[in-house]
Amino acid sequence: MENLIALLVAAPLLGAAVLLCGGRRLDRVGHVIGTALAFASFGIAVGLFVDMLGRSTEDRSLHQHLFSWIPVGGFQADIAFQLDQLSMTFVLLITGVGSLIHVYSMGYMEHDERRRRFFAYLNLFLAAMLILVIADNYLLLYVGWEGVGLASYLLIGFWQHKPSAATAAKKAFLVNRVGDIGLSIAIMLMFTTFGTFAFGGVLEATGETGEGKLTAIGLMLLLAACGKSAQVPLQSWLGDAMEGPTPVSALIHAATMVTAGVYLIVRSGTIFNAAPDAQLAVVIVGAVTLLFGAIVGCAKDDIKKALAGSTMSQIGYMIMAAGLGPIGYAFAIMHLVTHGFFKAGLFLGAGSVMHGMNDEVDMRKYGGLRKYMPVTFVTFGLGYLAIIGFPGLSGFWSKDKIIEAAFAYDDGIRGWIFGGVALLGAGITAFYMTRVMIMTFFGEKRWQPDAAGNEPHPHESPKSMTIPMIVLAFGSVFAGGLFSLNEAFVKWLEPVTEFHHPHPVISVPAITASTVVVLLLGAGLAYLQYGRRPVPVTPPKGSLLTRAARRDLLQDDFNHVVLVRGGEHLTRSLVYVDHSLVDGVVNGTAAGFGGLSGRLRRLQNGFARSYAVSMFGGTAILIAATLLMRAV
Amino acid sequence: MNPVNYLYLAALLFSIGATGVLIRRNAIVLFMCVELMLNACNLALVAFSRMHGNLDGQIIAFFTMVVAAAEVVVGLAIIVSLFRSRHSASVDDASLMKL
Amino acid sequence: MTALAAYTTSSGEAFQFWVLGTIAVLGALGTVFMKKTVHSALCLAGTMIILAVFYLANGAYFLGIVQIVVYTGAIMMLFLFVVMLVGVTAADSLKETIKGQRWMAALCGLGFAVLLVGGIGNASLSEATGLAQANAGGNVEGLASLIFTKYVFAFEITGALLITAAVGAMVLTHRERTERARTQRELAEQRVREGKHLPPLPAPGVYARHNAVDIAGLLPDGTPSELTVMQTLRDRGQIRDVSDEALDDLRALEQRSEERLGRDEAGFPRSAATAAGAGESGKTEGPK
Amino acid sequence: MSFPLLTATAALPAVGAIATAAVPAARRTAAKWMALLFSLATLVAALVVVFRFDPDKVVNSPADRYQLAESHAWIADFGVRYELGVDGIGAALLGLTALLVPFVVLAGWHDADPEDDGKSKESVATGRWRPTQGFFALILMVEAMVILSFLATDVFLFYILFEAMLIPMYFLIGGFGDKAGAHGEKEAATQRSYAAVKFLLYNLVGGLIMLAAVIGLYVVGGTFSLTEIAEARAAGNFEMATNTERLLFLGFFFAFAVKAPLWPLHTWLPNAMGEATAPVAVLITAVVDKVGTFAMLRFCLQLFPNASEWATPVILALALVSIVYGALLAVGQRDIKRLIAYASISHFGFIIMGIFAMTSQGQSGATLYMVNHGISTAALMLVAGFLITRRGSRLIADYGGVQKVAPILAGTFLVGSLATLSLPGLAPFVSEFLVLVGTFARYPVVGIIATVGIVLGALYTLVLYQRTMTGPVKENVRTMPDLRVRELAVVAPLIALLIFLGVYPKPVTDLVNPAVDQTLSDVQKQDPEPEVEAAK
Repeated sequence: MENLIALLVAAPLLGAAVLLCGGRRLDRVGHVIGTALAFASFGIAVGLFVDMLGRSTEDRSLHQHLFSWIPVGGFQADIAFQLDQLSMTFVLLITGVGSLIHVYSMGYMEHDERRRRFFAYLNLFLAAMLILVIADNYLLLYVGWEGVGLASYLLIGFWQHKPSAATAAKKAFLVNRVGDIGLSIAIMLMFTTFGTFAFGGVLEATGETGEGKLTAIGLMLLLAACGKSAQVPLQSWLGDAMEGPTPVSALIHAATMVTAGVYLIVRSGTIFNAAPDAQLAVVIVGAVTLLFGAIVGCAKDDIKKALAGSTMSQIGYMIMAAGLGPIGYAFAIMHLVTHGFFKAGLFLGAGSVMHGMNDEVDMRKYGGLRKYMPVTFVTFGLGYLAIIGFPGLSGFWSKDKIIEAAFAYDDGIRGWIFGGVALLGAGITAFYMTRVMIMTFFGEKRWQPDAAGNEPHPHESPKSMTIPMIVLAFGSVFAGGLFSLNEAFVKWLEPVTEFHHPHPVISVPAITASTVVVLLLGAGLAYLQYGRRPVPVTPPKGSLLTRAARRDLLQDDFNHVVLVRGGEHLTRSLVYVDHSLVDGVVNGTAAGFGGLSGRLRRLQNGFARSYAVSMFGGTAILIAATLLMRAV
Repeated sequence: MNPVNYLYLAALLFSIGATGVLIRRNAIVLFMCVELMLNACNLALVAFSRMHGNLDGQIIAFFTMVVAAAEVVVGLAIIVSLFRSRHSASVDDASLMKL
Repeated sequence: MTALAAYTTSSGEAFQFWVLGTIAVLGALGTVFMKKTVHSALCLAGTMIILAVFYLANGAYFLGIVQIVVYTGAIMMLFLFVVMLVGVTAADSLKETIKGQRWMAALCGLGFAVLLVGGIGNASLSEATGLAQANAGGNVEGLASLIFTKYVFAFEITGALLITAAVGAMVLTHRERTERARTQRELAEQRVREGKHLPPLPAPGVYARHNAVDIAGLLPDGTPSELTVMQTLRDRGQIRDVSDEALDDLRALEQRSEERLGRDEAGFPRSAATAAGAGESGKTEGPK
Repeated sequence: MSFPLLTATAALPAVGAIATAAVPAARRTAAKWMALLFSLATLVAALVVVFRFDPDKVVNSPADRYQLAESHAWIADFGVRYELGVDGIGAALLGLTALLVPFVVLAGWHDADPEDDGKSKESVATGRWRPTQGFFALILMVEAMVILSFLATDVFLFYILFEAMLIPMYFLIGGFGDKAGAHGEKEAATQRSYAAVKFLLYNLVGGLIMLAAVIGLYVVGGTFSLTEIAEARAAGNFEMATNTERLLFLGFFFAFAVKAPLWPLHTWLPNAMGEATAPVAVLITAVVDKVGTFAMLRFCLQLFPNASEWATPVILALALVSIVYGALLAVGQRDIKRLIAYASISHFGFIIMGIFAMTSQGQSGATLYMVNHGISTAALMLVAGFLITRRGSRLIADYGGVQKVAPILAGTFLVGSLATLSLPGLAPFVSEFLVLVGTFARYPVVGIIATVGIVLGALYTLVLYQRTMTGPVKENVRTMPDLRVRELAVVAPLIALLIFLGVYPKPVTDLVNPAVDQTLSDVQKQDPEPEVEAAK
């Protein structure tokens, strides 16, 4: 059975290769091939899942060793896969949602002449993401890690003719690279500390080294996670990444890739468990990000950017949970899965809206769309309810648990702080999601004819797009509940990420109640602001915070001033230095010799007699020298 | 008196000849100065042969004379043809060594 | 004879050395500083002869003779020939053209001399063996035995060198005649074509008082004619001016005839001729 | 006396050069084909060598370290011998060289066609004007010398080749410059000659200093032969005074540092690569410069182990500067080829860092890096060359939106860029990571600083790609044709190789590892134990 694991990756990889190398003759069937292979991968995943369920808890972890990759001295990297419950969860999520989004894209990208390429990239992404989650050592994980980065680069910049898209793609890749430094340093540290970087080896050897090393490794892993999962301070790329086609935003920048950071931290749980400081850092980053993203989400008028902000903050929740240790890992993953469902659903809904609105993204130009696109409205609405954690829906189950765990961080002030933050986040989430909902589907229509004069005619999207949305909607409604039936999900993951029951500082029911209250408050506020009075088409000036939030809380400006400008000056001055200083020294020497020889050649006046004089003088000097030598 | 004086004389003559070579521009006079130097050497050789009491010095002086004769013959011939080509016997006119 | 070139030097030789040596040095200086080539050559010849004497004094009898015969006799003559070819008067101006050359040369020469003298000075060559025993069998025989035994190869090579030199000199100086010599007829025709002075040139030295070739013949009006003197002398400007003395002789002759005939003729156009001769005289000059 | 395989391998291209040069002027195409055939034959020979070479042969005496050895007396009076032999590192680089040259030839197919100005035309008619023959002959000549220098185990022989390969390179740079000069034909010509002279002078100075060191080595050791020196050292009768060893080491290292440009001796490379045609630029950076880094491994470390250790801190610092500095300057360039040149400087920094990290990972990584950098730079540079010849300009600003009109070109360019930024899955990643790990294992700080290069690498490559390939289509780009078959035949194999070596580098590592361990034992170094093992 474990021999099938490689096939998981092979199928989409094959698809990417075929579609890229196939050339134009595949243009017509390309999307079909891509989708078929995605589904093939999904099928294999399901098969493996069923097989895994059939096994006893102990030997559920499958292992497949393909070949030795980089053998140099003590440095032994293998191409080997490991499929345990954690990986399985991801595989199912990735292949499942991935396949759905392939289907959706068939409709969404129908009129794009580079559709074949798009599907090739999607397959490439699937392959890379699968490698990431089923790798059995950190180096192979790194391959997948960068692979998804590449896929995301290609897909964000898919419409390369738009400079904004190209820039956004580049930015995403670069910021991710900064994170990758963390991952690579972490791997090097593991190698120098444990002599291996395979999950198993690290797991065993963790106990045998000091906490300092482990903290360092943990922080480096956290840096990597920040880059990939758009956590503060490396979150700036996610907003721009929305330049990509919407299915991409749904798959990569909502459901799967951006959650890789969470996977990394959970996967390295043993290290973090042994390094409390690192864990604290993780929790802080998560907490900060979840507020940050939420605030940004409140201010954006671009529907996708608003959703991006919410993604950021939801991942903040997961990271926070992952930082909480054994009490949080399982919930982090659970929220990750449910979030995968409803956020993908939301994005697909947004895509459907844009599809109907001539790719208009400004929510202030929407309004009252529920009449025009009912299916989208319903699915989007369900996703909305799920994400704000409406009791009974998926979001509620997962997020509520995280909040509990946050309160259970310790029985001191920190527990209160983190719990409070989580709670507050829930409220803000409710606020901005309600805002999005109202601005998009309620109120009266606010769209006008665009510059070209053609007024958008909102209409429901084709089946190929609505079906995936419906499926995802189901997921976002029931998944959470299913997982929480006598803690099925937690039990399922426990062998990998051991699980301790959280003991919050206040009783669980109280937390649940307060959560509900808070989200109602948020939703109510949003209703008061956007539901009661009409939404202005041109955004009001807004408070200082609002304006800052519209600009991603000035993070980009900071980057621009400090990094971009500074970098430009640095390089420019260095170019100057290289040309005038480093090169100048050499050229100067050359010039000096030139001048000297120019002077010397004056002596060569061509008169034999003056040459004779020099000869004669030379002889004289020689004699003098010999005499002196004799004298001394 | 000491036969070394001959050597002093030879040195003196040699230096005078050399200076002449450097100063004069007329090729013929130049040659004469060269001859003067050669003769000075001969004198020295002869004196040496007297001091060492063997004839090798004289032999070498003899050869010097012969070579000098040959040299003069060729040299003068060169001067003549030079004079024909450019109506002057000044060596500075032949300052073609400059690039 | 063997007394000479002993390891010590007689006072006579010392005297000879100091006198002749001084002259030799003067001669050398003359060679360098004389303005005219001929004079340089003569000074050099003198120096060489003195050197020959010194050779003899040093017991190099053969060399002494050779020095006189070959050097002074042959080589110096060769020099004089070349001087003649190039032109006796071709004296080069002693003003230096290359900047600083003269000073440099003087400095080097002086320094060189000092160094040589100093070198010889501390070479500590006080005692001399003398050639008495080497010259026992006669100087020439001694040389011969060495030349034909020890130095035979050098000797042979020298011979080869001499031959090469001779051939080389011939090659260098020989000029191939490129065009056919023109016959008299052709020359005459050319003269006619150019239409100047058809008849042969007038002979020099008219008024057969003296028959030197360097005297220009006088034209009927008493003015000397350049044409009558040979080309070479003309080029060198060595035409003796005869106009005045010729006229003086004429005047003296007339006086005597007057005395003899006892009559005086005033109307003879003498003064004019005199004036003309005087006018001519400035133009020509004779060798001093 | 078996068949002199190594000599034959090196002789093939030399013969090819002569044959190509002999082709009459009118038959230009024939010359091209001849060059191609000979380079392919060389490739075959090189492969034979690589397969005949047995990496796992046990080394009992220094003599059996170099296999397929040949040794003949050459200049007996100075103990100079014609000694060839191949070890793992040499074999890998031999393979690289022999592999790249056919692509260089193929890529430069039209670079040396005489322009259609009157002069060359009439002289083509009269058959005096034969640049094409010269171009390809010179390329083969360079190949021959480089191969021989990879095989030479006699210091003096190596020195001679090390210097001699400057001559053909000089003519290749100065004589066949990029027709797409920066501003105007005349300007380009002066730029070219400047670049060529600069290249020559830099390397000559290095060579002269090295010559002094070579002679010094002979004075000290009494022989030029690596094996003899190794045997003497093994027998314990090869002692050098510390200062002597250090001076000699510096003499050698200086020359190699110029050749494999190490900051601050690098400034010749951008000029040379900028002015030369793309294939020649590949020849410079992917083939000739490798001799420098290779020689550091073979000569500096083997001959002067103690001095190498003594100099390591400084060299590592310089390497770090090269890495960061080269990358930063690459970001600042306006000229595509100069940008790639500075990127190469940064990469050479990595290679040198790996060599002097004195760990098996570092040195295997460095050797692997030489190979991979050769391939990746070749891919990127050649595609860039195709791009430049299409548009006739080297300035990045003149391009934009190429991927719209020439998607395949853009795609290959992207792959090349990704290889240059060492994306996992492509070959350079393996080597770069090995170098980083190897360095980190011994000098953690250095390793961490070097990782900055990862980000900067991504920066300059992606900036280049974005500015040239994406965005709205520029006017003069609109009619740009996509890659032709010949060009695709050049690029596709390189890309395939990049992917293959990225996924399965084992063949190369197996080839290299034993040799590297040998080198490490020369400098008496072991890999640092992982902390956990050390604790036990």
